[in-house]
Amino acid sequence: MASVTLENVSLRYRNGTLGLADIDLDIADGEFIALVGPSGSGKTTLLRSVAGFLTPTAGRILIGDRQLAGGSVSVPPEQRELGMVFQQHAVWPHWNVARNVEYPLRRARVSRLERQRRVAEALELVGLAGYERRDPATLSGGQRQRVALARALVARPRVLLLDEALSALDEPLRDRLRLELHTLTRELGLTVIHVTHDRSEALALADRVAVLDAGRIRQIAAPQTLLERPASPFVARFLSDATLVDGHVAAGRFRAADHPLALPCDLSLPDGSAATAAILPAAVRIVPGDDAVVRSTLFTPEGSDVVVTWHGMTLRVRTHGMRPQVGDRVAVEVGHAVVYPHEPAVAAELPVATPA
Amino acid sequence: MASVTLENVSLRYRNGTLGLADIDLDIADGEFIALVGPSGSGKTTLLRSVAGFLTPTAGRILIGDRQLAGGSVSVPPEQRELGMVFQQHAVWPHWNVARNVEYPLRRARVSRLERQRRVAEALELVGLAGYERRDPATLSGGQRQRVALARALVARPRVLLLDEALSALDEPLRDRLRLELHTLTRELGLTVIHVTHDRSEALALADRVAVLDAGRIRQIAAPQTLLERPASPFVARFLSDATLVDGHVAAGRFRAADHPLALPCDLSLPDGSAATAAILPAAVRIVPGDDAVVRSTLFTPEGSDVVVTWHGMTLRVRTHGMRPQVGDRVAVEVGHAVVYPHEPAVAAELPVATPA
Amino acid sequence: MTSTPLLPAGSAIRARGAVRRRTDGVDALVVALWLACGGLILLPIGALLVLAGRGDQLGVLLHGDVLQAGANSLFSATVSALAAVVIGTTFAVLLDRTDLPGRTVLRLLALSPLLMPPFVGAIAWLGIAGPTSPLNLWWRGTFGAPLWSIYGADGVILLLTIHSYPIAMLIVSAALRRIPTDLEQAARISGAGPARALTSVTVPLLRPALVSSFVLIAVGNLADFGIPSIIGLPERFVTLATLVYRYLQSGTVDDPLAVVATIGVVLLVLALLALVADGLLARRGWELDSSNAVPERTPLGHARVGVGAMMWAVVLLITVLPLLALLTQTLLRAPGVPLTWENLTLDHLVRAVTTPSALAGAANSTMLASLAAVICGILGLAIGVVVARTSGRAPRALGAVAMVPQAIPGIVIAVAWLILAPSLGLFNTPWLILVAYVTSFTALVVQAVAAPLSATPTSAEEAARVAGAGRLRALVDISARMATPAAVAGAVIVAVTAVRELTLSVLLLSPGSQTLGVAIFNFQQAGAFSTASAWSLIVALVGLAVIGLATRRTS
Amino acid sequence: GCSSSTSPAATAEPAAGALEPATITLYTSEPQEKADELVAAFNEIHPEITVEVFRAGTGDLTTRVATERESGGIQADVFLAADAGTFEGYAAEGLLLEYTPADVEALNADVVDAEGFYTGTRIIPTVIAYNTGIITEAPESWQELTDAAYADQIVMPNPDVSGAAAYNAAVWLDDEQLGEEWMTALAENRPVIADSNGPVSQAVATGAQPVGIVVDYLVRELAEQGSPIAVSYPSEGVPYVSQPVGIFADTEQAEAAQAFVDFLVSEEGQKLAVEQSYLPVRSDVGTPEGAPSMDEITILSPDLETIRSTQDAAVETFRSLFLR
Ligand SMILES: Nc1ncnc2c1ncn2[C@@H]1O[C@H](COP(=O)(O)OP(=O)(O)OP(=O)(O)O)[C@@H](O)[C@H]1O
Ligand SMILES: Nc1ncnc2c1ncn2[C@@H]1O[C@H](COP(=O)(O)OP(=O)(O)OP(=O)(O)O)[C@@H](O)[C@H]1O
Ligand SMILES: [Mg+2]
Ligand SMILES: [Mg+2]
Repeated sequence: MASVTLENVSLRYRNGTLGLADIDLDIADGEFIALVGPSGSGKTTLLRSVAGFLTPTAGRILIGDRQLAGGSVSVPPEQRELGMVFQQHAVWPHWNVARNVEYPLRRARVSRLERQRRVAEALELVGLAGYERRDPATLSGGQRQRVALARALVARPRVLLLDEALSALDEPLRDRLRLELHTLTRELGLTVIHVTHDRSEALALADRVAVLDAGRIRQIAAPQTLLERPASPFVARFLSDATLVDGHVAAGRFRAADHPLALPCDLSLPDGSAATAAILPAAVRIVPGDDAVVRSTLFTPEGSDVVVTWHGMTLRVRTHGMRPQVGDRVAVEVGHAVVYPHEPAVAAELPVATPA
Repeated sequence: MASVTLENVSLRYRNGTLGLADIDLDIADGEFIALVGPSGSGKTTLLRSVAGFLTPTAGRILIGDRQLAGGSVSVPPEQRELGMVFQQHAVWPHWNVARNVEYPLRRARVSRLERQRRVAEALELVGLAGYERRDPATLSGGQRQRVALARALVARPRVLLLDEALSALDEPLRDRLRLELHTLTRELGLTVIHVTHDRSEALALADRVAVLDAGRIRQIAAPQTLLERPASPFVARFLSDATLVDGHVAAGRFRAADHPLALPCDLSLPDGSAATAAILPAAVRIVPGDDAVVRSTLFTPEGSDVVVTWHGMTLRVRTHGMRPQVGDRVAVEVGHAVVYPHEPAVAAELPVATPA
Repeated sequence: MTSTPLLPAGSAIRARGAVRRRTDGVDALVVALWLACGGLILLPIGALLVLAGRGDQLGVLLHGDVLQAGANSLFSATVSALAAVVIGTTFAVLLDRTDLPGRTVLRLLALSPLLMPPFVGAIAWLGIAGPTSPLNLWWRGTFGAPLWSIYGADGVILLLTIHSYPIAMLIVSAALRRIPTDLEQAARISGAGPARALTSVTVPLLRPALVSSFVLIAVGNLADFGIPSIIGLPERFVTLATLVYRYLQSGTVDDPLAVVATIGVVLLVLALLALVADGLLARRGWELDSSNAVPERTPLGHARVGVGAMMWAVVLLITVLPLLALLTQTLLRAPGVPLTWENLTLDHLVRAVTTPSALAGAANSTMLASLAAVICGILGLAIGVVVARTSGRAPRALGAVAMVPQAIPGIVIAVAWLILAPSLGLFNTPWLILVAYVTSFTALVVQAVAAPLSATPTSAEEAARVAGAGRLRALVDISARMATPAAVAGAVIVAVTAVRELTLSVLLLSPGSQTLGVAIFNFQQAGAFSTASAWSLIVALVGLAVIGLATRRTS
Repeated sequence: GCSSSTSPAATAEPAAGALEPATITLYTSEPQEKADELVAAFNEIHPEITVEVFRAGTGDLTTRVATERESGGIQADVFLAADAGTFEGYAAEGLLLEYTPADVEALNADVVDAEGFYTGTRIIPTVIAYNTGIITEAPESWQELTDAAYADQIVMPNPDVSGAAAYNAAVWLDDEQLGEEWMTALAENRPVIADSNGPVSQAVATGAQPVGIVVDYLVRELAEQGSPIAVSYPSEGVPYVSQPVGIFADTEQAEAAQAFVDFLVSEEGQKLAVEQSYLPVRSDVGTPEGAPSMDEITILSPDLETIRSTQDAAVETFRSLFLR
């Protein structure tokens, strides 16, 4: 187990695509970090740089005190002492379970007896005790992923890397393995970097979540902080499905453009500056009235996930207890919103809910 | 649009596997039905029987008043006037978007002008207006799935069938498309049968959810009902991650075997009868104390998803607001549980949390 | 976000581990494979070019005979390849996508023409549709003229088709398995009947496979010698391959070797053009989602019995009938005697299996074919793995080089090796035939290996890297091991092809030795048809059994 | 070698004492079985000499010889194949060793090369074969074959491929009774052109074409097996080739090679040839069963020089007449 440090890491692919830009990341020993972000944001690139499959074009990567990449150094993956679990198919179909799990120990020239002991131990750990002789083809998807996990853990890696390790599984199974993964890594005190598309998975598992976009870390924080104080409209929208509204600041209040919406604003901006407000679904209440129409409602155990059209603005709302029906006419109360100085780039990338 | 009726439908595969057993299902015109169940429970078999790719070995299938299968009748898929979306989108890669969407109209010998009009209309509907000339290879996964949806809708099918239509998409996209699908089908008033692995998706979208297991419908009800009054330990466990506890009924109370747990029980069973209690995670409270240990906690926006070991019993708990840490010693209060007469079959199938 | 300071373009340091990666075992492997391919493939081709460059052969090439033969070759090769692709595709679709009765047996039978040496097939077919086949005799007796004689262009095309459609069937089958059934079912739901779903969705998606198999077959048929020589010559249908033979036989040209080499180079260029065209066309394929769904079989419904009966009839006609013809020729006491019980004898069969030279040939062929299978298997596996699993120009070029010999007629490869042999010390050793086999057949294994490997994700090796294996180690432990079954399948095909090979060994044999193909051909040339038939029958039946066992094991 | 050294036959050959043990390589177009018998019989007399046989069609043999010349020398010692023309060519290029076999006076003078580079070993006449099941009245002469009754009924080998056939073409063209006129008339009957003699005999035996122009020994062999086939020696005379044998000049085993050549034309060698159904090149060994005696057959023995010089043109004429 060890800490992982990325200093100023950039990576440009041969075709010119910028995979990572100026990444600074300190992962403490034993910490569980999740990387989320839209497709193409660089999550896999970051993970594979740590694993050693990609070499940064600038910056340094360290595990513990050992420099793995940077300058003229580039330690190949096989010498980095890592464990890694892939999204799919990474259990070798031509070997049985024990042979699969044993492989890292063979490479490390561990003796036969010791190998047997540790394979049994690792399989026990992932709940597959006694599966040594099984052919991977006879295992279910979840069992295979557990074999991959056992293989990643058996050689006591310094860091565990997970690239969408749970994404290929069906939901109930994913849910179960998520729990197991958490229990296991906490018990072993492992340092983990976990790449995922699934926002609730990232929030559920990680000590800190890093939100990537276009090769940069946009925010890295504990789950609670991310939800409550998103650092940018992008993060608010990506993580919490916030509705983004363009407008301007006037007399300490945010006023939406062409829309009755006005909100208190604690941002100290000169009057008249353009600003963007992020309205979190949980900060909106639906009350009786008739200036908005319910377009869609999805059932959740706690309430409903509702989309309303409100004076031409499409607003996402999360209710508690109350379950409006499609077509209902309602009124909308926005409790508060996070207001940011206007960022044209973000507005261009993600269609903001500008009132039509 | 039409109602769908399955009467006593059974299907046995050539190799002897029972795919469906005595399915009775009435789907009203315009209803949105979701099918969930463990892998291999027969969801796909049911959907494909309605589509016409499989012929039931017994029973009848009707859409509206027209019998599609049963007795000597077996209308082939192409004459059933259905729309269907597959997990892997199944957009034909050798044709552009317009040609893909237009295909059902060509088969129905719709005139060229009319076809153009309706293709444009369908693409508009799924938010891809102007994409007519695009090559599917240049589209993202979500866009392809929308093309598939447009293709399924363009010929105004009587029923829309979805087989894991959203499962292959990444989470944020899946979330968005889920909303769009709901809005769209509600606006068109379509009858929909939607197969999914994802329990929250089924609950979110459907008017009624059918829970399948081993080829049988175990319960079919509105989402709220399913969560509050699961018809069997299996349904409680499958849908709500309820912890199942074996025990017996004594003096109107349920007593767990080898465990201090005792609960009021409104089941009228003779004293001493074996029973199974399903403890829903939301019905458990964690309070200060020290007879249980927190094994794992997953963050959720509302609280935590916690696993505790309580006198040897592994119990899943959903907290609100409170966020215990792994290793905390706590006490557990079970508010209520749903108690069922003991079903040995279920106990054999799903490992019940019998106190160790 | 666009204002961040980035590395200057063209910075010395580049991504993707390109930074001063030390040369490792994989590089050594690539170098070793280049050496092997250089020696086994580029060397003989070079010898051929040198030989062809001697003197001015242009006049020869523009000679009327050559032009006519060239036209005949192109004609018979393209027409037969087209027909083979049509038949192969039809069979593949029927066998893979419908509930045809008796599919397993049918598939095996349908593959059997692959096992029969083309010249043996030609001999067998003479017994069926030759001018004196029972059918033609009866027809002549009744209507005064034979129904259809196999001699001539039509017969050549028919036999080339019969002997090459299994290749199309194999390639198309593999491609079919990669097309998700969802795509067809989406068409069904959209209102298309099964046949229309097939023609509007499945067949267009098969295009890359259809093009590849067409090119492969056309190139192979261009080089075939046995069929045009037995079936074509009697009706004066001369192709480039038989013309090569004639130039060698009759001293009508001054420098036959140079002329033959020149014709070989022409065929080589034709074949290279075809391969390039295939590369361009096939590259424009579609990326298909992998489908984990079990391919669905379309029930044929009421047509099942009819289609099944037709399919069985056709397959029996083109596979079992020739075997029966061989059997009759083997058992008949002498050619021309009527088919009655008294005229049946096992003498020829006994004589066939007791003739020492033929037995020695069989033993020799078995030895050479097994060695060739092992060497081609290992070399092809290594090349296939390197081509499919490493990036860079050197490995890709390696793959292309390995495929080239497929296009060169056996007799031309043989001439090239014969020229080289004395300087390599291989002259008059069986190893000369072995290296020629390796030159010709390695491509079969490369092909078998590369296709499935390129479909498996790279994470399989990356997992091994992370587990502590170096690049070469990961390649050996994971990719090579995973591709081994495919390589074994390829090696089995090499073995059954090599065991009855004729054109290479007929020139390369050392005195006192023999191969099976040559032995059969000699029997036939010496007028011992019954003995030739007996051996042909044995080869075909043993081949069928081997393939049957091999496919049973893998399925 | 397969015979043991104790063979009593070793003493039966007066001229030949035991030689230095040696290995010679024979390139031959004799059928494998016959070649094997030949070597076995030779080894009865000379067990100390091992003969390696490379058997292939004449064309393959000449290709192999050509390639070997390209790349460092002919590997064969003795060449027993093809026709006199090939040997004349080799002799002209200085590839052959001059050698006149021991018993030369006993041989048919026609088959012995005047310059002594090669010697014929069998008389292989080309004759008319016919299927006895279909043809009731055997054609007696070449001329008869031009009769319209034989249209589409004839099969013959291709002079492009078969050296013997090329020679025949030249002889027919040279013959004053036959000549180009006869050949043109024959071509009008559209004979099927098979690639070699083997398939011709087969076609006649099975009745594919009931009449064939083919070497005689194949017909006798089939008839012996029971096929409905018979030979007719045409009245105008039969052209023949002599399957010459020669020694390559490069040989390092001249003595052994010469012993082999001697054996081929010796009484023993020729008896074996007769057993193998060939007509012999000496008159003291009889003729094969079912064959007429030598003096009953009219043999066309044209001037070999003329034939050699016209052969290429003859093949060309044949091709233009028969191969369109
Ligand atoms: N081998 C490559 N060559 C060139 N560009 C690449 C390569 N791999 C990735 N990229 C580009 O680098 C960027 C980051 O890609 P990366 O795969 O890291 O994203 P990701 O966040 O993992 O996305 P996803 O969620 O889709 O897996 C993208 O723009 C991608 O197109
Ligand atoms: N073609 C087939 N032949 C034989 N048995 C089959 C076939 N297809 C499915 N089955 C079996 O029928 C049962 C129901 O399968 P089905 O595919 O309907 O389940 P499912 O609920 O869709 O599962 P999943 O969630 O894994 O998609 C399973 O036991 C399965 O193994
Ligand atoms: Mg990724
Ligand atoms: Mg399914």
